[in-house]
Amino acid sequence: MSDREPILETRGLRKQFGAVVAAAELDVTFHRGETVGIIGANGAGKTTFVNLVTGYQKPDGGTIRFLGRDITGQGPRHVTKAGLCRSFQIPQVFGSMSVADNLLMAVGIAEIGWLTAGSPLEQPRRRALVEELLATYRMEPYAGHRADLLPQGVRKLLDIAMATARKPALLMLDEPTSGISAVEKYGLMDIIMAALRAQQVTIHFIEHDMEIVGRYAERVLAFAAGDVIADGPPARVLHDPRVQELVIGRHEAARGVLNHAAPPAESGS
Amino acid sequence: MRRTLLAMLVLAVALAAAAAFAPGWLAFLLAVVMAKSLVVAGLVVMWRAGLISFGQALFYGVGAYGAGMLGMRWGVTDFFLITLVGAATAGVIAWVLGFLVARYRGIFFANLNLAFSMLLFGYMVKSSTFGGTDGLRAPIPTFLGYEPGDATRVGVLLVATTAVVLPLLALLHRFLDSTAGRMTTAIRDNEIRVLYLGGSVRRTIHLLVVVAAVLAGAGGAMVALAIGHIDPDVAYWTTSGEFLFVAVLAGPAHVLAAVLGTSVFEVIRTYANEYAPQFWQLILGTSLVLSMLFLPDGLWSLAGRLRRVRKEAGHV
Amino acid sequence: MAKRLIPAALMTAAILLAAPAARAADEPLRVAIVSFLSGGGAATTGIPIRDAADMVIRAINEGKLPAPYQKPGFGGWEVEPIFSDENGGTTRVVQELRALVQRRNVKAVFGYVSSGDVMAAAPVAEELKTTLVISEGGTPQLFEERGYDYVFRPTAHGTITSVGAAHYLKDTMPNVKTYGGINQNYSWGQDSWRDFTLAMKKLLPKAQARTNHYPKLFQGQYASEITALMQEQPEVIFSSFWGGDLEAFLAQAAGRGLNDRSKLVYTIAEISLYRMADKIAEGTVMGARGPYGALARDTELNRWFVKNYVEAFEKQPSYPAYHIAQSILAYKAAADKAAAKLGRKPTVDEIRAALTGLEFESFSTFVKMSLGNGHQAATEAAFGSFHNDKVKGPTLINIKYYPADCVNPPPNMTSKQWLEAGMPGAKC
Amino acid sequence: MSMLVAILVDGLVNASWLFLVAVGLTLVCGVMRILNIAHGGLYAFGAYATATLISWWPAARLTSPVSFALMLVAAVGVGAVVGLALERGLLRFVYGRDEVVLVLITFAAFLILEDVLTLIWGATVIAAYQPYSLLGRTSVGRLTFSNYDLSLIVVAVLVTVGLWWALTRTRRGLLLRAVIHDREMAQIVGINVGRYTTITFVVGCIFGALGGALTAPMISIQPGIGVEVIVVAFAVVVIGGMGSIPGALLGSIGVGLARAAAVHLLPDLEVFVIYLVMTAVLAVRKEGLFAPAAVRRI
Repeated sequence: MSDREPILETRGLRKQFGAVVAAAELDVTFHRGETVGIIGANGAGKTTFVNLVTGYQKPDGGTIRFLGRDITGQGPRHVTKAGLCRSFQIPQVFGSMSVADNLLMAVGIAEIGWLTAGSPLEQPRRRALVEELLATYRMEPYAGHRADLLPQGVRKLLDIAMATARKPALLMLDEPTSGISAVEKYGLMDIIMAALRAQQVTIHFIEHDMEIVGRYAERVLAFAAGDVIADGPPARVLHDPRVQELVIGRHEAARGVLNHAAPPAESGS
Repeated sequence: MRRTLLAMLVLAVALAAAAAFAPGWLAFLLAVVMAKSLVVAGLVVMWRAGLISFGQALFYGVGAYGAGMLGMRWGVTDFFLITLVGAATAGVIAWVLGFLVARYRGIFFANLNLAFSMLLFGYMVKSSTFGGTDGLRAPIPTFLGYEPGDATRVGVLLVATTAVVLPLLALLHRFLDSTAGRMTTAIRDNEIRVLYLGGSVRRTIHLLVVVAAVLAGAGGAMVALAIGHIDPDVAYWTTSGEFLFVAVLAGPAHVLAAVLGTSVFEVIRTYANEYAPQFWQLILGTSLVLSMLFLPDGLWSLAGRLRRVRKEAGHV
Repeated sequence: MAKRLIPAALMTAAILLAAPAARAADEPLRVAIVSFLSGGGAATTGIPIRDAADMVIRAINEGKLPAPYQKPGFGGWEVEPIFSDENGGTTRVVQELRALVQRRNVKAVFGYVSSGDVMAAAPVAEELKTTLVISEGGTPQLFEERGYDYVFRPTAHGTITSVGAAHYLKDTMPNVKTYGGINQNYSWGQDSWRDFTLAMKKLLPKAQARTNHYPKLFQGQYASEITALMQEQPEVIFSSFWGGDLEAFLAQAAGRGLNDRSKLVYTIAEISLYRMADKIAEGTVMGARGPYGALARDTELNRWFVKNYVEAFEKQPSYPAYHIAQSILAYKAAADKAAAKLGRKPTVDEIRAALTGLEFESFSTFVKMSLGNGHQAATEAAFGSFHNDKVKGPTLINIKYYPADCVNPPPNMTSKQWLEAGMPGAKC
Repeated sequence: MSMLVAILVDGLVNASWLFLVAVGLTLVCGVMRILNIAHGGLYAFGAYATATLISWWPAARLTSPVSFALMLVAAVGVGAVVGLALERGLLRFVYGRDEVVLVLITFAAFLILEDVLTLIWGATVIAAYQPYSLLGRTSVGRLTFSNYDLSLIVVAVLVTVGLWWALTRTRRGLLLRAVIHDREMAQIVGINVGRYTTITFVVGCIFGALGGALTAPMISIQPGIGVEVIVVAFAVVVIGGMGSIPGALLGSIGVGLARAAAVHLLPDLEVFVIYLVMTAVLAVRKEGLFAPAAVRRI
């Protein structure tokens, strides 16, 4: 994997919330075309990592380079425009709009510029793109539904589909299957992975379900207490004794609860 | 868009007819309604993005005082020039304040706007340049060199006001269909998603603040020219409240709702004052409460209901 | 939908609002009385105006006024008054004025309290070619800024209050050394203080002006201002307060003992003389805008007015009541004069012509419409000192009258010019 | 020196008055997240009711304690009746609607209250000046202060201490703070949020009426006294942080002192001062001085 060109590198990335270390001097390098699974117990720093990299939170120290450019401390908008997009554990969609309009809005904002901001959003070319996205993510039956009334799985898909409107180089998926029943998970991941791989997007996804990680990731990062404790192919990382103890063991015990309860609030992790 | 344009055309013809044939007081009332509906339309656009301003009277007042100063100090009397300058002045002030205001949301946005408008009010009350509380006389307007007599002035005023207001409302309608315009709803729904799509929330809000201010400035200038007099009350909080009231009464569904809402408001007020001069506030307040309770989406939603009723009737 | 809805609504509105059918020739002359019927100015000013107007118009219609006005009607016209609220700002005032004239067929409009409203209403009346008789709003600017054909003010403008107060001080406290002021922060208060200081410079050049305080209109609480005035301790405190602000200040000043240290001079406090009697210190100087109320001259007309007013409303008439009564009487006098000249019922334009430059006997004083090309009255000013009589109750004593030529600028000068020039030509 | 005393005393008197008219508003703001414009109407009702009670009481037997008791009775009576009518009869139908609707419905309620006042009391001036002079005066050097003004400071302190005690030392107060802090969580743990909302609104209204009742002896009571008070009280609430009682206290003191200083040193600035303070504070801290921490969600 190391023969591929690096896409995202962090050096000495630090973030602390009070006494809690959410990111402890992280040095990680990701490569173009990789599909990376990120695992870790709640509070291990997974989402903080995504928040730092995508500019939602400012790091206390360290640097982030994306496609060779320093993006440390830049806001979400700039990071997104640079080609690094994300989806959310709790889907972030435009609740009062239909699914199709959500996608249209996403495509429109992706294309916005000083000159185009005043031209009509509604354009046949954009509608075609929307149709394409609807087809790719198998959401045609929901095209006219209000986004805040969608089933959780469809809403997740919509969130991810919107994140791809800009054709990102790297897409970070924050727990794409959380809140989805075990039966539906694989179908959902199949749709997402097929769509993203067809676009040759580099994928990072945070995941609690080890089977899904094993099945879709080609590289796994295990987080604990804000630090990466293992990094490598799934077969090796998932069998690492420390990972077993700090990530999987605890997690598997809690899993039964997690799958039946409402998704935990994002702010805590 | 085509339907809206058609509706506007019909409205323009109706107003022109009113200018020619309606009694003077009605033509005058309609001119004021049209001018004020611009202010309301600006509020409605901000409201679509979830922003409520308790201080829109600031820009309304700037437009009005701009008209007075232009006329009294520099002898400018042209209706269109004065309106343009009023709108531009309000726009520039909004652009400057926008750098601060665009960071604020919800009640904080409302509060800061209120503070700014009350500062203007306080200044106008003190300022002898602007006539203190006695206010300032606005010039008797001319229209591109044409100077109507006393008998025709109101009619011409209505035509000129309509000629400014309807194109602006059409433009606004078009803006709401643009990417930036549609982003208003997106921002109200979910700012984070807008950011993570690469859209600028702050720049869009800044734009909205300026757009609404330009509309309010133009409206203020035209009302000042119609009334012929400006006093600091134009910047008082109750003026802002009244515009906000009309905005809610109208509903955010369509730019023409602003015209409808303002008409209804002014008619209620006129008749309340005629039949119960001491209790017009009671009547006004009660009608507003009733409209908010029973027409939660504003007067415009009546149109939708009517259509539905008619459709059902047609099927029987 | 929209394209049908709006015109339909407008049409309906137009039909609903359309003016009633043309009126027969012998119908009464409809006039409007506009004053504050709600809000801050209603209680002390607006309601007395409405009451007095109603009473006087009734009496004139029925021919119950004493001589020389005993003839029923206004030059043969019966007048039908309608009442309108001035509250709500100039936009509303102008809108209302147009509706009154064009929809409700009003032929003449009386009243207006706020100077801002007066300034806004005057050009509209001019445009609508409808007689506007201002009774209360007293800004001298009205006729100094431009000329009017349709606008009249048969009451003296505000200048006489400040100039009159300075004269009264000169006559009663010629050795005063320092004076301060407290005036509401709006045009009336600002103009009053300016005029007073200018008049004082001429009449009592040795007296020195201290700070003036400009609290907000309708502020209601003056604790800080009173402390500041105590701190400065001027011999005389000049105030043009009126309405609720005046009464609140009287109560607070009495509660704090401000009266013990300084002589208070109120230009238009007559309005509160009876209600606030126990808060007013002996010797406090009080005026009205003209010789009205407790300052009124004892004439038959005045006795009639006071008696009927007290019977109807169970209180003494204050100067706003006098002002509107005087304005209506001016209209009656003009109409009668025109009718006598023409030998028939005059038209509104003929009444208007007769009103210009009219001279007539009012309820307590003689009025000459000598300023503003015959559209603005000049009257005498009157001031007195407060005395709470054990038997007669609160009253004003030591009343002094200053003739119209003494306290008004000549026709060719604005108030400000005249005062700044040292009141040339004043005949006192 | 005497200037300093003057500014300090005037400032504190002014601050106490501001606090008394603003505290009810901020309380309602905190629990219901609405800006209650009808507060101005309650202020006016409180003043009118007090004046009426005082005029009914035989003047010869009116003593200071009696007049304070009458004010309290008037405030509690009027505040409870009008507050309950507003909350049960009007506001509860619009809970959950847009913020702007809530504000405007209180604005409409304010307009209605203004005219209801005129219906009940007529458009005449009424007065209740007696209590103002009953307490006498205190002289400090060449300055004389009214004891009634000074007693406002005492009342403000009593209200502050009382509220502090009620909110931190009583079970109900603690539950109320839980509601202020996180409405949804309070609901989940089983607090009857609806009832707390009603009670708080009524208490807020009583404070509004109390503000008017205490002001009644100083001013002449007439239609329109409420409209000025709203914007002043609102400014204080916003400066302090909407919903924060310590904020309202600090805001009142700041504005009161600034105003007193302006009267004595720069009389021209007086009209502005409150809005200057408000704009300055908001421009730097949008939540005001003491913002109740808001939970930000992704």
